Amino acid sequence: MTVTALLFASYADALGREQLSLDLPAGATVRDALERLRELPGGTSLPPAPLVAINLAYARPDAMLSPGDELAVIPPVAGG
Amino acid sequence: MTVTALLFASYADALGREQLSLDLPAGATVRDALERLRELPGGTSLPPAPLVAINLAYARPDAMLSPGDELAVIPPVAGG
Amino acid sequence: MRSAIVTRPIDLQALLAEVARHANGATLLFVGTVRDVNDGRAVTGIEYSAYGAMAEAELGRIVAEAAERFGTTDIAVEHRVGRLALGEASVAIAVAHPRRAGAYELSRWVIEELKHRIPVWKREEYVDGTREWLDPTAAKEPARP
Amino acid sequence: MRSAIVTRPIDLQALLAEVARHANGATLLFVGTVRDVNDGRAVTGIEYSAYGAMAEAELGRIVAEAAERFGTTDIAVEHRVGRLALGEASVAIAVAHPRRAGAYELSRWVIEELKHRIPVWKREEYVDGTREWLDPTAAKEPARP
Repeated sequence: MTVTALLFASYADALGREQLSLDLPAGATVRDALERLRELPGGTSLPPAPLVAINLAYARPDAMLSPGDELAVIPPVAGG
Repeated sequence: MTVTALLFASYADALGREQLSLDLPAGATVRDALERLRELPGGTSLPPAPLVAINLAYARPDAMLSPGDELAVIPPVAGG
Repeated sequence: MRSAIVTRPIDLQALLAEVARHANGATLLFVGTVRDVNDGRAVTGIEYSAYGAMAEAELGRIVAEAAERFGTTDIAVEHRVGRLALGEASVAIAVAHPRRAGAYELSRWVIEELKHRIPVWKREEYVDGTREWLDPTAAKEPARP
Repeated sequence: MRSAIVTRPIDLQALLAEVARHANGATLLFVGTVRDVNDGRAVTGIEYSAYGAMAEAELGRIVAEAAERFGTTDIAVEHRVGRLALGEASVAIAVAHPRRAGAYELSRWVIEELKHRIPVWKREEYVDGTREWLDPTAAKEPARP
């Protein structure tokens, strides 16, 4: 299946991109997707357990992904 | 000596006036002035120990008055 | 810092401008307005009256104490007197502080002191045409139906 | 109630008007502004960036939760993104409540949730021309001279 990964702020700087497609086996979790991102150039600078969101809502690392999901990897937030 | 007494809101309504002069003996206190006010028509509706101010600052019932002082008898405040 | 008893509508934008400084990260504006109901009675307006000279003096003392206590002079307060219609602002407190925690504590401190200390009274006017001086120290009457 | 991520200056007067109702006795406006110093470094501006769609969604969830928790829908929030100069408002929260205690608690609750939950990041720009993403979870560096 294919999911869209989004990167922001310092994470986007580290990996040099803001968006990419990931091909993952059926049943893959957030954790699996993060492992794949860590293999990319600059990917080792992602922390062990970053905040993530699936389809605009925060999700846990063991959440299962579905085809077409939007998975966002979220640096420490600093709004306000 | 003469002091000016000021009445406000419900106290002014009760005594039918907002300002009057009181002739008091030298050394008179706030408490003495209040006794004098209670003898006036409507004066019995003043509470036993109302808030008072001398010359724009809150004062205690045993504070001594001086000639020319402005003594204000202050109903429960309700600003804001 | 500045405080005043006024007889005209309060200009909120102007109060905010008075406390704006680049060292501040948080600005808080409190506005007290005339409510349409109090203790279950329908209110049509409020007449605010004050011992003007002392209210100005006491408000100035509160603001000076707040400045010392919270370490900022970015405080502007106005209390309006006279007859106010529903929804009109009777009091506005603008404060600014480097940090939001300081702004909230400062703002709350000023409104509580103001409510307890400044010689201002209000006479509420009710739909039945009667009016009454409010006494916050009086025991509440039983709730009306 | 209403919340939005915006790219234009926040109109504070408009936010206040949105929460005005005659049932309310207390209105509180919180404004977060860009400070000229952070952790001892002179700041010249901040670039706010957001995961826009999620920031809108999360802000909407915060406001809905606040409405339920505090029993009022008189809440209007805007967070601005893009490059902001010193003193400009990055966030404004207008709330109104029958009583002042409720207004203060509600306002504070919304800003704390917002700071912890909405996916917004800021890159500070310093007088020396450098710029840096802020990480509120990072250990503070030792104070600079």
